[in-house]
Amino acid sequence: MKLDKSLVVMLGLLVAIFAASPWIPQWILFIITLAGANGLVVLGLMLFMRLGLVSFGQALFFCAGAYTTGMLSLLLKVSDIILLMVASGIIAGLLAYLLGFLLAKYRAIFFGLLSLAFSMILYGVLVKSETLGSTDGFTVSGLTILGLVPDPTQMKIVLFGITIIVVMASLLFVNMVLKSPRGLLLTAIRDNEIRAEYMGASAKSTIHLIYVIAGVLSGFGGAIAAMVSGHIDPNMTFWTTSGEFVFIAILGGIGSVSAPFIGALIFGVIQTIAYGYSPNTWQMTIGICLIAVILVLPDGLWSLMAKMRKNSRV
Amino acid sequence: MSNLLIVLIDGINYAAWLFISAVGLTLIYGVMRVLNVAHASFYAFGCYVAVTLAGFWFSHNYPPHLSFFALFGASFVAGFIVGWILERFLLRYQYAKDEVVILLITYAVFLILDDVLKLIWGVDPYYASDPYELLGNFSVGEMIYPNYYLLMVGAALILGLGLTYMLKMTRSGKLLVSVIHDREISSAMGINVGRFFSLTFSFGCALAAIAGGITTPTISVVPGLGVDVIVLSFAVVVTGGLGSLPGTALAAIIMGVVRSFCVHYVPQLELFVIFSVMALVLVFRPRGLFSLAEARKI
Amino acid sequence: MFSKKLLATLVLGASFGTAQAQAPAAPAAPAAPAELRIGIVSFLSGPGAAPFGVPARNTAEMLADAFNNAKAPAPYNVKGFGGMPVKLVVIDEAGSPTNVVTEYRNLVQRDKVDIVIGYVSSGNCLAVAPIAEELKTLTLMYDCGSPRLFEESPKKYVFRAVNHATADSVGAALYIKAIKPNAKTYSGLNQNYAFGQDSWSDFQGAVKMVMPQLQEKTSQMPKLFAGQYSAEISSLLESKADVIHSSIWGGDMEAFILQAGPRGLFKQSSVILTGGEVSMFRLGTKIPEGTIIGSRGPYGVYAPKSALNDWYRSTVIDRYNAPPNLAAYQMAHTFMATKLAFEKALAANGGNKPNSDQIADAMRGMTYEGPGGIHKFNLSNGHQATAEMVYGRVKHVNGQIQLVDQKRFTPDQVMPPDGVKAADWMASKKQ
Amino acid sequence: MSKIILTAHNLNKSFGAVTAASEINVDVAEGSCIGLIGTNGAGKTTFVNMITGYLKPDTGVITFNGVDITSLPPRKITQLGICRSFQIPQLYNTMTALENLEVSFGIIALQESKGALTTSSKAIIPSYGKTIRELALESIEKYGLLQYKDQATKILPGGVRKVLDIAMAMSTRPKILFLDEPTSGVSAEEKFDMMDMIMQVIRDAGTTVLFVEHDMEVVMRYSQRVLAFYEGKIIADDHPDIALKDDRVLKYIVGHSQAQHVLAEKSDA
Repeated sequence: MKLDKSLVVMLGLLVAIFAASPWIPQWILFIITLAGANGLVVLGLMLFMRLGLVSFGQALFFCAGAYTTGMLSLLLKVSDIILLMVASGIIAGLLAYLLGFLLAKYRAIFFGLLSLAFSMILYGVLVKSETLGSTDGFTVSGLTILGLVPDPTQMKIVLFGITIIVVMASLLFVNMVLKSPRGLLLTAIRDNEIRAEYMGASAKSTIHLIYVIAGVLSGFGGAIAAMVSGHIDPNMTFWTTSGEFVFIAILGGIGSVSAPFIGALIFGVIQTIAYGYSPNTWQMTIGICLIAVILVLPDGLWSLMAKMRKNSRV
Repeated sequence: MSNLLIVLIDGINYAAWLFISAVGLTLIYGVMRVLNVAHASFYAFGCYVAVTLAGFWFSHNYPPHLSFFALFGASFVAGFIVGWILERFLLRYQYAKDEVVILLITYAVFLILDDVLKLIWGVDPYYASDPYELLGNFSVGEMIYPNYYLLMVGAALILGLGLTYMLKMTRSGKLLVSVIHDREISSAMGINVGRFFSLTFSFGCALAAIAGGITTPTISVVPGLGVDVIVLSFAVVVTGGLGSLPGTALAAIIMGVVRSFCVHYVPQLELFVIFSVMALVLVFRPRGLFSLAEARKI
Repeated sequence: MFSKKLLATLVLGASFGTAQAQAPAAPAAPAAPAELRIGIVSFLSGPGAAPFGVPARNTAEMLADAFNNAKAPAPYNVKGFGGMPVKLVVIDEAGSPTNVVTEYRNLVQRDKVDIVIGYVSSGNCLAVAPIAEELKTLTLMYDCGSPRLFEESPKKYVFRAVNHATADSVGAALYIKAIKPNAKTYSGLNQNYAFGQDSWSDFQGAVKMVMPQLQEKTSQMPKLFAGQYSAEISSLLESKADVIHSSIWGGDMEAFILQAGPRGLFKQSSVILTGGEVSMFRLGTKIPEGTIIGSRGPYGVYAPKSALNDWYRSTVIDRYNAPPNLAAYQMAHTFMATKLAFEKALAANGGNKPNSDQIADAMRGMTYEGPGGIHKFNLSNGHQATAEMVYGRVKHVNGQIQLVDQKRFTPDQVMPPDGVKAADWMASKKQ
Repeated sequence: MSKIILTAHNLNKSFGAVTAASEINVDVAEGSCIGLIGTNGAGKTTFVNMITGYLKPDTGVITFNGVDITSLPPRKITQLGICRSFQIPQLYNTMTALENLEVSFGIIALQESKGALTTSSKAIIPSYGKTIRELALESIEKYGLLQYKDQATKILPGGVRKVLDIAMAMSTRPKILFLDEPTSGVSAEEKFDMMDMIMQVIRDAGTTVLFVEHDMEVVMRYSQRVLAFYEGKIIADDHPDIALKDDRVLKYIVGHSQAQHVLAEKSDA
């Protein structure tokens, strides 16, 4: 399978960052790790956008992943990071597989809003579940890896490493899917579903497949977020969280599999600057950035990167 | 056991509020295919305008009963103006973009306006409950209700019927409907679609603001009070079938009454009721209760 | 190459990050090594801002100035913190707990604050506490009420200088017993989220403990920030309960009072607003007579008469022309406790700037006096302070409201004994 | 007489009050080339839509090689070997002409690999013995679209869009191909060259073809059999020479003069 240049660069970059991680200030490391988690969710959204669909409820699977991790470690005392990751991915994937039967029938705004409804129902359920701390949620702690119990600082590095690995694997996997004939089919379905059907393709099962893939990715994202921030709560499935993911997707653009992660990172930086720099008007700052991107870079930051690459070659 | 009449009254009252809050959203979507998240900010804006004016009005002891017109009128006009500005200088140039992208633009506008309101009015709550108490009460059995609830139901009816009349009976209304059905043809027929759009958008925002104005006397106006409203309005509008007035009305009534039943008989479920109704309806009627017709594909 | 671009953005982020450390407070002076940096995290936006976040931040800024200029009365008359000028870094608590955790890390690791004071939402407290332990940073929760903070795992660097929420409910039950001994039934209206649910179950527990004959009728749990309570009010009216408990706060509480007042709910039942003090002065006589108002401690109008309290009240009123509410008092207490502990540790450390462990040691089990009177860090191995609890009833006196029938309850009446979980305590004392 | 591969038996379809198809009975012999004529709304496209699965007949049975395909979804019918072109070309407008064809072959590649995620665009499609790219280029060339191959389809001229639409339909190697008004929107001078080319390709592929057409010259030139639709019914089903002389056909569909003119031309040729 051929990797295009940008992907190779991205992978190289990830390795480089990981190698440098001991020297990166903790707070930046934290932002990058969270960006990785968000990026995984947005990678799924990006696949949806290739299909011409936007989900305003993807946080549902992000949250499902996080709570799988949280509840396994809280109730069943499972503490192994890798085990928790896998479990979260599987549970989120299963959930997506089931909901997919329904949602694959929906298009345009209705797809987005029905997924919103489901995520808000989960929100309601979690808020009502007082044993899980309702809106307070609960903390995830005492993680181990392969039987080892790293101290907090090592744990940061370990989680960072795991994140990097999961991100790289997802990048390669999604890249493979997009490079396969299915990749072009996604755009075809967006452009003209009826024609694609008449050529013998099933839009419904294609969408269902993508829905599951996005679900699993979001599950991983949720698990990482839960382990890194050490706390989970129903907010993770609130509509504003889904909104953030869509924001990042727009920010990054759908031009490349790397775009969601660039977007997530920039978003992390924008957000933390906005919080600190204008504590009273950070919402406005974020809003202005969003409009700016939509107006100036309709194809997301990625298009900017792409342009620069062209120029640097010339 | 609550008696059904009470349950119904509460339900209808909530339905009226839902409808008032959502009608602007559905109008804008129906005509422009724009799902306007900034609706929330205009609702909040309406509240702040109304509450400010009310304070002024009653401190100067102007005729109290005129306060209603003043309040609602003021929020309506304010909403209309800001809406017009927004359409004229930002949205007008975006219609070519995808439905979802426009939605995100309005989301950004919502984020910005929310902070603008905070910069203007600060974070302190304001209230103006005089109009609410002004009208006295009526009682059902020994249950006391403020007549203001009747006013809200009345307002909902007036808005609903008024808009229906405008769309069905008046000339510009009919033109609007033709725009709804086919932009290209209408503009080809020399209808100034652009003007209809900015009018509709401003009017929709004005409706959001007036909703805030009508709600103000019953609440305390605090930062971020629009957020909750927009999510509810979404649920109502989508359940009703995006862009359908009767749909919105029916959805509001269903949700209002179902919610009231929950509150009276199973309070635990109140939290899910709205979105469960929405999901349920969408499962069986994917495009909502009353969906707009779709054109033949091939 | 976009990789350069990416690194550039990162660096940019970092530099901005450090740049903004100076930005929020007093942008003039660059960070001098001799200063003490305190992070203040509180709601500056959203519904939590007006009732809690902003009054608390105002008090923090007022006190910081007063201390830096040595304007405060004894025992807080030492300049700054033990001579070191304090410098506040204020950030918004809004956003998801994940954001809040991120910003906490930024405060400590990027902005290099020595101490963090903040957090209204119990969710945020519970999310931040483990990080505080991990980063070994002294962190004081000034308002959030969840007893879970110390019950789930003992903390080394996390403190709470004021009562936790159990005091609200137990105090309320005790007050009912005192003024309405022959009440028969009670209902509740609490917002449907962790705090509302906990307050309600606490109150249920407290009732069983204090006056078990009280029968529960209905419990209404409207959505947080719902704003419309017509149906809930009807249901409460129908329940005809003698007592109605509500921990509702902020705009929701005001909306509830405005909507329920004209419908005679307050005439029919005696309504307890455990957090009522927050909006008392804004609503004035809109709060019907007989309403029972709580304040999670001897705060606001319940504060005992003292020179310190007079100074605090007047200075706040002068500066912000509004009296300090319970959140402001909680911040004042937390801030002052920090100052005392710091200065104690400084002395113990031979005048050198103490580290978190030393300040924590100094604070553990400390007794201090604030505008709200004497507080003791005597629970959860000296990390959780306790104070007396006060309730009173609203009376309209020529257009003003006064709180009459005030009853004061000692800390051990309203807070569980050391080492006992609040819930277990109430269960154990059940008849 | 070659074998019957498609039978439509007693098809009825109505939209509310409008009867779009009534009592339609048709047998299609392998390798035949049939013209469907009739005024607008006579039921031609409805007939095509029913066979190709876009519409489900109210009553009636459609069989293809003995298999009942009534109310199968379009993609199943395509997979069985019936494909169609469209009155308004249905293309993927954000893609280039070449990509439009790559999608079609890509779908086939996916079907043959049972939709495996690992399906590669570079691999050879077993039943075609070529890669997606090769096949796409091949048909681009075969249909004379080489100069347009890298242009976005939304800017292509009408005639080219028509051809591409048909090329895509043919990419599935159908046994039966329906053409819905292939010459509509194509200029008079291009018309015949285009049809000659397309019909040549179709004949070489041995595909049975049914085409909806308003232009009687085109019908005469290519069809060995004509189905004349009127108000949802088939009012004539015969060799064009006879069908076009049928009174009702003359009355309802083609004016006398045009018919004579067309027949005359044919006899000259």
